[in-house]
Amino acid sequence: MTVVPSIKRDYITKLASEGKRIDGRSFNQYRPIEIKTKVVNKAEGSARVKIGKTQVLVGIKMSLGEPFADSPNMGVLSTAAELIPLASPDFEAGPPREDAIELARVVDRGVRESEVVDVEKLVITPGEKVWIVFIDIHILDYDGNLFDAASLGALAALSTTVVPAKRFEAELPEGYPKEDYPLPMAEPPISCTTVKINDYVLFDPCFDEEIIADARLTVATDNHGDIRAMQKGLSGSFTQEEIQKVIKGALDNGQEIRKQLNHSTGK
Amino acid sequence: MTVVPSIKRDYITKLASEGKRIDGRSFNQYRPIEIKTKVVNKAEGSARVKIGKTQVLVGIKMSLGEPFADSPNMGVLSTAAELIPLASPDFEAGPPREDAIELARVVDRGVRESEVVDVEKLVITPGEKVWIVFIDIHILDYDGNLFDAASLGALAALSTTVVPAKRFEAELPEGYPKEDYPLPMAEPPISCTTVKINDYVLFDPCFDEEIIADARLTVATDNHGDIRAMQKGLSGSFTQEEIQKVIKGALDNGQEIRKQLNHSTGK
Amino acid sequence: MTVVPSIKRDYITKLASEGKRIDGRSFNQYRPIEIKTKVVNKAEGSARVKIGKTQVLVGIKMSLGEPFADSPNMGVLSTAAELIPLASPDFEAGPPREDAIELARVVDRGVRESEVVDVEKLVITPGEKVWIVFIDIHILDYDGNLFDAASLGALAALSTTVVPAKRFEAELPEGYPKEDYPLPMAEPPISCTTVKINDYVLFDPCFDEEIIADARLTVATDNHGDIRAMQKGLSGSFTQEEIQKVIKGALDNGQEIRKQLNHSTGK
Amino acid sequence: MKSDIELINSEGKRLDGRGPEDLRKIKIEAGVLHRADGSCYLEWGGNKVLVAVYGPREALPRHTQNPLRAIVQARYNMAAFSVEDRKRPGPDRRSVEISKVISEALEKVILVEQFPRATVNVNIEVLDAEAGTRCAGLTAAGVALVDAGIPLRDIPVACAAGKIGGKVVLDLGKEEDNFGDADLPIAIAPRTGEVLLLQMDGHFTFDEFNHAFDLAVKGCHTVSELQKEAIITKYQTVAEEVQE
Amino acid sequence: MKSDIELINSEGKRLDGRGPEDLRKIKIEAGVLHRADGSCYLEWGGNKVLVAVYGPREALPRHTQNPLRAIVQARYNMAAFSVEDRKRPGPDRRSVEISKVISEALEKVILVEQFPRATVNVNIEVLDAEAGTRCAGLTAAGVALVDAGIPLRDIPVACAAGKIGGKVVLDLGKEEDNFGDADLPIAIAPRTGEVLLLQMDGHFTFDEFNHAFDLAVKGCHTVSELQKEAIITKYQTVAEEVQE
Amino acid sequence: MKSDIELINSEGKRLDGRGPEDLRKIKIEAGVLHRADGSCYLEWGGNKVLVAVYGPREALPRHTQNPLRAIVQARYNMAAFSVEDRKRPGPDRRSVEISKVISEALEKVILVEQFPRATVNVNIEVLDAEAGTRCAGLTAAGVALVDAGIPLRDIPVACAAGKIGGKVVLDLGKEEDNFGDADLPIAIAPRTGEVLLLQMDGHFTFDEFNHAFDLAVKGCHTVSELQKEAIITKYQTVAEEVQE
Repeated sequence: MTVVPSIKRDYITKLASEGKRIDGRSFNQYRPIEIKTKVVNKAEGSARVKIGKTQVLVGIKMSLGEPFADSPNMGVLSTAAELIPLASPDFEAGPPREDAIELARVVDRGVRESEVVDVEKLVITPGEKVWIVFIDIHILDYDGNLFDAASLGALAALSTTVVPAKRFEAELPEGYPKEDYPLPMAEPPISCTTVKINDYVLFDPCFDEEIIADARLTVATDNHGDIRAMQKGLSGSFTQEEIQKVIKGALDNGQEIRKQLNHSTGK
Repeated sequence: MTVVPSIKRDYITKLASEGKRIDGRSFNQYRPIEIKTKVVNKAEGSARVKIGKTQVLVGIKMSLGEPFADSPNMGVLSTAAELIPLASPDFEAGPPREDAIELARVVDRGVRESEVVDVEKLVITPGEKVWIVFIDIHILDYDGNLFDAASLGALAALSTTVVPAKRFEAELPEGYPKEDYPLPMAEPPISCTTVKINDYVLFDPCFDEEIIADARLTVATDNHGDIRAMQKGLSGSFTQEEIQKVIKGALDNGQEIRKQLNHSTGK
Repeated sequence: MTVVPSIKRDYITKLASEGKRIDGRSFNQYRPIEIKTKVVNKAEGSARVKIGKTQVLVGIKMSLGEPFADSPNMGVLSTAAELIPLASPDFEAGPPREDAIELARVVDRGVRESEVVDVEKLVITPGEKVWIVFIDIHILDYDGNLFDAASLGALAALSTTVVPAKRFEAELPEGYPKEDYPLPMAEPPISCTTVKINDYVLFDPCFDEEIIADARLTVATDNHGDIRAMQKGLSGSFTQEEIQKVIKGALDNGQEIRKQLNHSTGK
Repeated sequence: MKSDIELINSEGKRLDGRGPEDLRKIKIEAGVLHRADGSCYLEWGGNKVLVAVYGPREALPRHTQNPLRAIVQARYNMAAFSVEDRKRPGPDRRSVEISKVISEALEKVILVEQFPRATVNVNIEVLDAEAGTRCAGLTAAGVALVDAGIPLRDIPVACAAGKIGGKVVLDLGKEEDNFGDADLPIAIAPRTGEVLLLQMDGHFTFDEFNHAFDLAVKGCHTVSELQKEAIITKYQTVAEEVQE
Repeated sequence: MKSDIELINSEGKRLDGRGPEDLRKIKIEAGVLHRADGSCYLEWGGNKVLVAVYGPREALPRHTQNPLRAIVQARYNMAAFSVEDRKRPGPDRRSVEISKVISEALEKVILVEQFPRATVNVNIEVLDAEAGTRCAGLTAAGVALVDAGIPLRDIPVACAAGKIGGKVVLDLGKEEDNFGDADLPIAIAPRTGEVLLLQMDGHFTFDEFNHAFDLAVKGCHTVSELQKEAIITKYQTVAEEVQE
Repeated sequence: MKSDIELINSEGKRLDGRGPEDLRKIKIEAGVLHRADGSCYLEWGGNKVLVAVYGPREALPRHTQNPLRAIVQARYNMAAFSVEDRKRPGPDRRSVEISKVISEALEKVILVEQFPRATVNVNIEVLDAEAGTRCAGLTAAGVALVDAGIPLRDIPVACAAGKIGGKVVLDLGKEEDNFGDADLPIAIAPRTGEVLLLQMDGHFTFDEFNHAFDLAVKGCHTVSELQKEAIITKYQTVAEEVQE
């Protein structure tokens, strides 16, 4: 357990000192990204995202329910992630652990705080009946950088989600549209993740880079160049300069990824 | 753990090669069956079934509740089995494991799919209020063949169940009977279980036969000679000829057991 | 694990044979008690109780809910205790174990059976809406005798609880007071705990006495000198004479502690 | 909870016709199960309990072992159908507490020092519940321990006394438990009178407590005789079977 | 549950246009995942399943090890979004039972004696569910096991037959499963015809059962060919990549 | 969530009277518990937190041990009564995430290499919650670690900055947290300025972020002085007690 990572670590840092990465990328470069939407039928929306060999499937289900007591004028978003044993020999069956919980909560905040889904438009009867949007993240193949793959998957799945008004016809009040319609969405912020190994900061870490990383930083930026969410992880630290460098790299990569997302969701 | 079963296995297969079983029965023969109903007071129906030294107690409780959304015109059946540590040194306290879950689900399907309980007659107000029937299976003493003992116990307990309309008087609508009445029941299918050890197929396995068995097959048949449910278990296989032999034996044994069940429930 | 307690045991019993205890107290004597109420803001009532170095914080929250089906004319009391790992290196995170459950249930019965909270006055609409009183016991520092510290904390917290009628204004029916008012309380019984070590009976055991004790006996007495609750614990036994001696000591200590409780809650 | 029901009348007659010092009807049968090392079926008024004892055997997982003596793990469990409204299967807070106080009571009479690193498991299943199940369960456990051949200092036995309509009586029934003034279940080792289990709820004066305590001890001794009869009956049956 | 829908018309045509002995459309792809030792993606009518195999590797925790052979742990799981109304994540009683019967079926064909103390993990994820997911999952598991290079006696394969509108048919679709008369999913080892998995619900006469059983076996053999094609396609692709 | 409340007025005055760069009132007390190896009680505005540190001691169960260094297990827990509507006891997803990021932040400053196979447990109990509990908890944990004598590279300290009514301010209060535009809690090692914890929600321009970040770092340094005072006060008290 401890010998192999240590050898890998030496190799990866040696490469980094020469400005190189194990798969030939530059420090700021992403692996190829592939986004495919509407990949399952029963879901109201779905997307499969590949970043390199990492593969994530996100499905959206909607149902009717009560709003939270402290937000009667908002629909409900609920995000769950499962690190199912399908995706990695290290993932175990059972209730989600802290890694899966952090992943789900970061994706959730990315969607919620950025107000990409207009939750006020999900209200049917204030304080009584609203749409609940379930975002379920399935990790299918794990080769690093789940944060970006899961966020991107969630955004792509939401962007193609159709509100199943017809299926819930009987439970909807008079005057409410009974035909399915697209989920109202705003321009999404894009999440970009880096890891720090020694003093090198690498975007879109692959599995081998991730397991030896000292620290992790995720930054979500919008199409105005503003910052919408950040999350630092692992027990290493960042300096202020490094943080600023990560933000700038996130803005650049975010623009490219946003184009690809919009293209794949037909926007 | 592995030596004793292996010695037992040799002994049991040697006997089987001479057409014999450790307790002197023939391959198709059941141990003595004893069925006693109304054994506990608080339950709406109950039965204690002994097959040889195996002993099972089934209690039925009823309450009012909502039907499932996809079957507004049906009452609800709910079957639970507990392999309580009372019955065997190998059973452990805690949530039901896969063995207990398979047992409960096979008994449940036996009751549900055979339509022995007329769930449509358990509706009080369609889509709103129905009778819920809880079938709780308690294993008291474990000497093999829990499937048949539990099924038989469930049928005997249901057959003597009295709908507690009087106790729920206040919650029942006008016009609904307020006096207790027998749970409406159809002719029950009878479940018969075999195990396969090498190429020998033995009905009603005792504990020693069960723990060395290669495969298990349960067949439920009705009084018309039709097949109502089947479940194969364990990692051994059956040939088509063996399956047909099991069905025929299940029909024969089923007739006898049905007589005894009807006798004990006064039908 | 087994050597240290055995040495402590020898030392403590030797002292006891001379009529002494490790901290210089007499057999019937309590350590200094400190009661401070209103120690947290969000709770409807709260108290921090110290008995020697043992420290317990009890917080009361109230909300509206349905009464139990079998007591439509009573509010609901719910007591929970957590032996959080903050208080002792031996306490573990996770669901409450049997020690925490026994503690919560003994405190709960002390409050419930003594009718110190007038639950009939907690009814808003009989059978439909009542006040629910949550008593949450947090052990902060563990140096023995949690039973008395927790009971006393619960009583002190309840005695200073203010019913949050204003916060729940919107959910209260017309005519019901909309201003906050003190929780209606009767004179509380006081819980006194002893342990038996060999043939010595010691009140208010500290940690070192508690871990080597043979048996434990808690007696709650009221201001009329009557007995309101008892609970024996651990695998040792008591004689009838010892039980009577404990009751008498509990009456004496109870009077003193009651004075201090009333003083600290301004009654 | 108070009620208008007169639980005991001026002649000292109780709702079910018993006098103040009468026990409900008790029936005890030892050795009723095949797999268990020892077992007992007991009816006490409307209560029906079944107890199976396993052990002494190695305590597992190992970190639960005590190197100096056996641990005693009683598990009190109510069947889902043993009460008016179905109980969810599995332990609740009440059954965890009762399991704990029964375990502690039994530990005192079992010669645990003879079996280091072992466990004795006592499984108490309540099949029908009607006031007094912990006393019924502990009493049946005593018989099942003997049936299992576990070395005991004494056969533990339990009984409750209480107060209804202001009067101290033996062995509360269901209505008496719900609407009475106080309940005092105890368990003792009958040869020495040592108190193994004691709980009390309600309201007793000091004198009432002493009266109730004496009554409960007397009840324990009566039940103790029934335990012994059940054990003798079992051995006689076995002896006859062997002779046949 | 009965319905007024005519599931099969007098010409033997079913709701989706199939004849009585027609399978739904099946698509199988081997080796679709990077981390897994073996994998398979399978579409069967509206069902979509993904299977990843890990192993043989040391079984952990150790007390789960069998000193004589490998254990086989299949885990059948439905994605929350695979059904009309969102399913709560995590195992329910249905998935526990299906995991058990699939594990038992696979154990028969894996050469478990070659890997004492090891485990073979078979993770079956149902991404879209539309009647027949256990047959789809077991069939995909067979391919994924081959892809993982696990030594097998035979490639297990599954298919169901059933009864709708009184007629025996192959491979029930969604409406047919909900409103049909009987369902008989089986899995076999195709070379010997041994039955590895068999469940049945509903109502068959003895003759109907035999008819349905034969039909299901026939279905298994058809699906078995598709499994082999998928495996060959995978190896050809790999071989081509190596040559390039 | 937007609101009509004016969180900061044109003179830069906030709802509770603070200016944009003012901290809420902070009170820190070290060494408040008897059993814990180190402890700290901290009030920060309306927040009240209590921290107990245990360790370094052997990590159990053994498979959690790291042969090269100590593991750090922070457990952030909110008391049921610490919030307006009672919180169910036990960890929820929010507290699991906060426990994780605090554990990671503390691990950086503890000299974990000195204690292979050990664990350091940091129990953070929130008794009253009013915006900023993770900063309050981490700050108190820093003091409790010193009180426990755990070797540290630096005393970790936390503080948040945010944006309300379009303006960047220090240390959001309750209303500001609920209705503000952005929140940026950070933790640093004050001697080097290394960032140990960083989370951000809401909406910042690049310049606003830099402003907020600088403000939060400044806040950390102010709080760091209060930590040191609390530690000195504790040692003086201990020294005086020893001299007496």
